[in-house]
Amino acid sequence: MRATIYWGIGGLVGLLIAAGLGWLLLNPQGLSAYLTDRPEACNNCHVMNPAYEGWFHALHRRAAVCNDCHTPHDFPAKWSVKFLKGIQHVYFYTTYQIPPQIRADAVTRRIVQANCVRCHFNTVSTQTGLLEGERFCFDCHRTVAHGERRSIAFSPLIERR
Amino acid sequence: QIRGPRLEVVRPVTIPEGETNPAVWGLAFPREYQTWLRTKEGRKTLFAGSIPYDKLEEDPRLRILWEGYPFAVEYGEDRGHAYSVEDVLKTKRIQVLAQKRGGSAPGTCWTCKSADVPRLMAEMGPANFYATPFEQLRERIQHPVSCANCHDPKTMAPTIKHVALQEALQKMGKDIHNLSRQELRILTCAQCHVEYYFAKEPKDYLVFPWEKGTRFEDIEAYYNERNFADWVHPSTGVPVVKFQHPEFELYTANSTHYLAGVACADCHMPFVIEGGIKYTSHQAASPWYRMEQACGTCHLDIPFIRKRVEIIQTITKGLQDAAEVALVEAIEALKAIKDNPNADPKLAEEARTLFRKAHMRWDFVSAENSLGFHNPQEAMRLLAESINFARQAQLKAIQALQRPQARVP
Amino acid sequence: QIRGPRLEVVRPVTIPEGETNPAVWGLAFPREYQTWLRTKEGRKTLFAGSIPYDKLEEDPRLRILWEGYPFAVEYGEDRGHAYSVEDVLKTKRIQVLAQKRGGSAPGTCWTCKSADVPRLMAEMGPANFYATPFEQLRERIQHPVSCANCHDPKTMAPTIKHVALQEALQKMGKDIHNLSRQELRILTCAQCHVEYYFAKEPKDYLVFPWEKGTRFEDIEAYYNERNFADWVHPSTGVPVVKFQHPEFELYTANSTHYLAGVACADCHMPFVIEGGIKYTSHQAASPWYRMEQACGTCHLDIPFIRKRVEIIQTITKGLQDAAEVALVEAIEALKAIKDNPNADPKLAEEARTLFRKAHMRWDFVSAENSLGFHNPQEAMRLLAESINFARQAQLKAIQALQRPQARVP
Ligand code: HEC
Ligand code: HEC
Ligand code: HEC
Ligand code: HEC
Ligand code: HEC
Ligand code: HEC
Ligand code: HEC
Ligand code: HEC
Ligand code: HEC
Ligand code: HEC
Ligand code: HEC
Ligand code: HEC
Ligand code: HEC
Ligand code: HEC
Ligand SMILES: [Ca+2]
Ligand SMILES: [Ca+2]
Repeated sequence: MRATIYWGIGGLVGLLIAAGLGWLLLNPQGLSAYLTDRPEACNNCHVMNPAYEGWFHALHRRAAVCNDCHTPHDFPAKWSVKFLKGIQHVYFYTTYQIPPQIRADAVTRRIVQANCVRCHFNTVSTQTGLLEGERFCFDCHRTVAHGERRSIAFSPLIERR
Repeated sequence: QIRGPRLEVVRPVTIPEGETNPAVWGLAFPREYQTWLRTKEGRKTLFAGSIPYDKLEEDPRLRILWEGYPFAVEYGEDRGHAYSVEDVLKTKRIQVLAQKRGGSAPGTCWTCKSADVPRLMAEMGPANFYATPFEQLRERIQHPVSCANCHDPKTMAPTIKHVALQEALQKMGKDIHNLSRQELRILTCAQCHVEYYFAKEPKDYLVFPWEKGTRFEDIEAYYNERNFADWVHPSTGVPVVKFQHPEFELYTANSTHYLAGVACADCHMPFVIEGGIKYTSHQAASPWYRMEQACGTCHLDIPFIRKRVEIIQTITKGLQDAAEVALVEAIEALKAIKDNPNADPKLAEEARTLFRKAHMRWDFVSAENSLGFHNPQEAMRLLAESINFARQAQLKAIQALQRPQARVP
Repeated sequence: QIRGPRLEVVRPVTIPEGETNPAVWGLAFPREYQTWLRTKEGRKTLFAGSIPYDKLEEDPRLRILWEGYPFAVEYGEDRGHAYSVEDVLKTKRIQVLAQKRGGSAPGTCWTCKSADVPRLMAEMGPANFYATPFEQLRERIQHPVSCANCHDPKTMAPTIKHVALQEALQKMGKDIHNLSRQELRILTCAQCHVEYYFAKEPKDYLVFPWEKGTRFEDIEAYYNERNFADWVHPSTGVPVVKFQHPEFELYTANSTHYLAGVACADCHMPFVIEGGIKYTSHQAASPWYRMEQACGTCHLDIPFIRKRVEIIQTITKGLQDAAEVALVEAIEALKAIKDNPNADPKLAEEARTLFRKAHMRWDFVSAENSLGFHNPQEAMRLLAESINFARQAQLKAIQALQRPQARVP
């Protein structure tokens, strides 16, 4: 009985310490900010720079921040995605498994697609085909979200002739 | 929610089953109808567009290359869907065909010209439809290429109504009932913008020569296997094939846009915005004068893109002309050995085989309507091969007349 | 921090004026130096890469086409910048040149092979440098193509150090002191990856033949105007030109990427990120094994892009082989009329002129190192013309031996 209490307290303290350490460890990488919707939160990670850059100069900055497109908008879904993606990104980041090109995965694409439709429903409401998600809005609208060039090796130099 | 709500097309008026009049469909879908009507508007582009002109006048070599075939009598620049009935009735090719076949042109010529065809096919059955004389079918044809050719009036989904395509796809083991939307945005066009021939049996039956595949080489093999020829070129005596508008075949042969998942409709029927509503422009025409819409969502810099199109088409035109010159010179050389007892038979035969290959490759590209743009690499490859074979045909023909000892390997 | 990563050149160590040893520059810029060292790593790609092999073994036709010229003795696959000195010393072409010129190869061969060259040029003066025997310059050459070839040690900006390019640009009225950064990202490569020839006067002076422009036709006109030939092809007696690595000329001839503002360095020296620091990978090599970095900046779907590269190169290779076959057959025919009194002189002359045109066009493309990728349309156009001219040369040569009455137009 007593033993279990001790164990309980011990475990609790342990958990708190772990949580504290985790917080100290991860906060610099924007964990707290990650709870907000501020684009700067995403940009805490330099690897998000190109995406941020692209977004900043593309058309939607006037209309949408990262999470308007990259997280679902019904409450539970939004937070579960934030949690999972947050883990995913932090994990890859802290373990330095940063792919040569960061690309949106299948889940992200579907989430984003749903958000395009969410905001532009009236515009595209006659497009039965498009709304079935067989094809992504951004297959055609290649640049509205992040502009023309998106990558870690973002090159600001290109000047058209 | 991920896939977005599936939404029925709003349809105040219902379209009666078997309705073929676009104006009636237009009551339900005014925007699409209005834009379809605009296929009557015509403008010239750098190399194409919608202003009819006599291509034989512009390039007299064509008369020599198509000598003895209806295309040598008249070949015009095509224009919008709304003209399809008018233009097939006007063309001299029909009269020539009628003469050649003792009075009546094949009904098959209607197949890709009218919205009434799917209905008539259902009523008469394909074989019967094709076998009926052109003039006789005429009374039953009313509307040009329009809604009923591409849509199911119930779902409004783009649909394959064209028997020849249904049969061709089935032969290739494709299930026409589960095609992706993007495939349909290509295949609705492949109902007509494809190479075809008339089978002898059943009479004038319309066939797409795709049994071995849709690449040029597959089609060539298919025709050779059957010793097929549309006609024998008189002054050379070589049996040759006439190609027609193989847009689909050229485009899908690994072109950059095809591999990127782009469809015909993306460029030729771009979405347009009207009062915040987005719909498909049904003015199927050259994208030349609306590249901002047709190309602009994928390509930001339109002047750059337009310049590239000009460069690609101009270079292709240069090779196409070079191929025609080579073919014409080959014809001169082949004339000299035709029924000539002094000509070495083996070399003469080689020369004729080479000429057929060269003629086929050139005609495939020149019949295609984008002057290479749909697939620059493939078009240029075929033209280069055409030049190579044409020059070799000329060479062999000339060697066929040399005294053996003078012959150089 | 809105504008994202900027290129701050941190410099703990200063680089002594005239320093040519990359290891010393490397103390100041370890990342760039480390990646430059990796130009020693080699891998084979579909058609190129960095594993040296004997191109003459792989394609024996080359020996016939370059007969009598050093390239017929040895022509290898190129590899990374770090090997430039080693490889120029190894090549049999140097020994052949030495023999031909009575003992010593031209010093000019060093011009594009070492970081010591800009310094030596300054000390000796260009004319003197070029005229000095290869073997004699050897002692003064230490380091392969590296930092000092492309950078000003003070500003570290990419700089045009190469006299031949400075002179060529001046002739074209370009001010080398105000070039945009993107232009420099191309022109630093154009110091060496260009067609060149050795002038007779001043002795072995290195010249880029750009007076009329840098397109193939401009260079051809420039050479023809001077009746220039690198050598006379023995078995045909035709004076021909050897082209070398015209990467710059082909790429800038209206290629898609050039018009889009892309520079050599964007694809061959992509930016990479290491621990948050962004720098230029100095492993100038085929992008094949790092298309994610090299192409991913602009292209999302790398498997698609790689497939297109394969298609473009495979098609170009096909035409290049066809051109070689045509040229070899033309050579056979031209042999028969060489110093042959029975050959019609006018036709023989026409045949030789056509052969020169065909040979030039083929060699231009085959000497270029991207197998068409840098500019697919232009490469295919030149190969198609080469085939056309080669076949006509063969034809005229054969006709030159026919008895007049048998001749067909
Ligand atoms: C802890 C650093 C970090 C932060 C903060 C961060 N990311 Fe990322 N992100 C990464 C890393 C590392 C990757 C690459 C790993 C991967 O592809 O999953 C990545 C990949 C992605 C991807 C592509 C992969 C996928 O999941 O589809 C998207 C989209 C993305 N991030 C969006 C965001 C958004 C939106 C935010 C802000 C709400 C954000 N990121 C904040 C580090 C971060
Ligand atoms: C208007 C909608 C929208 C907004 C706002 C937006 N994104 Fe994206 N994001 C997209 C789309 C669309 C893609 C590309 C998906 C594809 O093409 O596969 C994408 C892709 C990405 C990727 C993957 C890398 C790439 O370029 O493909 C990252 C990382 C990313 N976004 C992060 C962000 C961040 C960080 C922000 C805020 C600064 C942001 N996004 C804002 C729509 C948006
Ligand atoms: C948060 C709401 C929101 C989301 C999510 C969103 N958009 Fe938008 N979008 C807007 C608004 C508002 C505008 C008008 C912006 C302006 O013109 O200033 C706009 C403009 C556009 C335009 C017109 C651009 C032009 O040329 O005028 C396109 C196309 C577009 N969005 C496509 C998309 C696509 C594709 C996605 C998904 C990747 C998307 N949008 C996601 C709100 C949104
Ligand atoms: C086949 C290519 C294609 C696809 C897929 C596509 N669009 Fe478009 N979109 C276009 C074209 C073309 C226009 C018209 C552009 C113009 O008129 O300048 C357009 C226009 C728009 C506009 C209006 C822009 C303006 O100027 O007001 C919005 C918003 C838009 N699309 C959103 C979407 C959304 C959301 C999706 C996904 C459901 C989508 N698009 C899918 C091609 C496409
Ligand atoms: C990537 C864009 C694109 C795609 C996809 C595309 N086309 Fe085209 N098409 C063009 C351009 C550009 C031209 C040249 C127009 C001109 O020369 O004026 C053209 C020309 C044509 C023409 C001749 C137009 C005229 O003015 O006479 C026809 C017919 C045609 N295409 C049909 C098709 C068909 C059928 C498909 C699908 C199998 C297709 N196109 C796919 C862009 C495209
Ligand atoms: C498989 C479908 C198909 C069949 C069968 C067909 N056409 Fe066409 N036709 C087309 C298409 C697609 C075009 C537009 C592209 C073009 O002109 O190349 C066209 C264009 C035309 C034109 C206008 C351009 C021109 O060439 O002057 C005429 C006239 C014409 N066809 C007549 C005929 C005749 C006569 C026949 C029968 C011998 C026939 N068509 C059979 C599909 C077809
Ligand atoms: C040449 C083939 C063709 C013809 C003729 C044609 N359509 Fe379409 N139509 C299409 C294609 C392709 C689409 C795009 C379908 C998709 O993307 O799912 C389309 C889309 C539509 C849509 C869906 C909403 C939209 O605008 O995208 C409607 C409604 C429609 N068409 C009505 C008509 C009407 C009415 C006519 C006759 C006036 C007509 N169509 C003629 C090929 C055609
Ligand atoms: C039922 C047959 C048929 C179908 C289906 C069809 N076309 Fe056509 N198309 C034609 C005919 C016939 C013509 C030539 C009409 C004329 O010249 O009188 C033509 C002409 C054209 C032209 C040239 C217009 C001009 O102004 O020069 C274009 C572009 C075109 N079609 C694109 C398409 C596209 C894209 C599709 C599919 C979305 C399609 N067509 C489907 C039969 C068809
Ligand atoms: C749905 C997207 C989409 C549309 C619409 C589209 N393109 Fe493209 N285009 C691409 C892709 C993808 C590529 C391959 C290169 C890349 O990845 O950007 C490409 C490449 C090109 C190129 C480069 C090839 C070369 O040799 O220069 C040209 C030119 C081009 N397109 C012209 C056009 C024209 C003209 C139109 C409209 C008539 C058009 N495109 C419509 C997606 C598109
Ligand atoms: C758009 C990207 C791109 C640009 C810009 C570009 N290249 Fe390339 N380059 C390639 C590709 C892809 C290959 C083919 C590599 C292969 O076959 O393995 C190549 C091949 C080469 C090769 C042969 C590589 C080998 O493995 O032997 C050289 C040398 C070269 N390029 C130099 C240049 C120069 C000099 C320039 C500028 C004048 C240039 N490139 C511009 C993409 C590019
Ligand atoms: C204008 C600059 C320039 C000059 C002058 C030059 N080269 Fe090169 N050389 C290059 C470049 C660039 C490459 C790499 C591209 C290639 O191999 O085509 C190269 C590659 C080589 C290679 C390795 C590949 C091969 O061909 O085996 C050898 C060996 C070589 N050169 C020898 C010489 C000799 C000998 C001379 C003098 C006759 C010479 N070079 C003159 C620029 C030059
Ligand atoms: C073949 C030509 C070439 C050679 C050799 C070369 N560089 Fe570079 N270097 C470049 C180009 C091009 C850039 C990009 C310049 C720009 O973007 O403005 C560059 C950029 C740099 C930069 C700027 C920071 C960066 O990484 O973008 C530094 C520092 C540098 N080089 C150092 C060196 C050193 C050290 C060496 C020798 C080991 C060297 N370079 C050899 C062409 C060269
Ligand atoms: C000073 C002369 C010089 C300059 C400047 C130069 N190169 Fe080279 N490059 C060479 C030589 C020489 C070789 C061949 C070395 C060998 O094979 O030994 C070569 C080889 C290459 C190769 C083939 C490498 C391989 O693995 O096959 C590439 C790619 C290349 N250079 C790209 C570039 C680019 C990009 C630039 C400009 C940023 C550049 N070069 C500038 C002389 C030069
Ligand atoms: C700085 C931007 C940029 C970079 C880096 C770049 N490209 Fe492109 N690429 C373009 C543009 C712009 C086009 C023209 C079409 C368009 O507008 O998308 C294009 C077109 C293409 C095409 C279509 C042409 C065709 O015939 O299929 C291919 C393939 C291609 N690029 C391959 C590559 C490869 C391989 C690399 C890397 C070695 C590369 N690109 C690097 C911008 C770039
Ligand atoms: Ca037309
Ligand atoms: Ca190499």
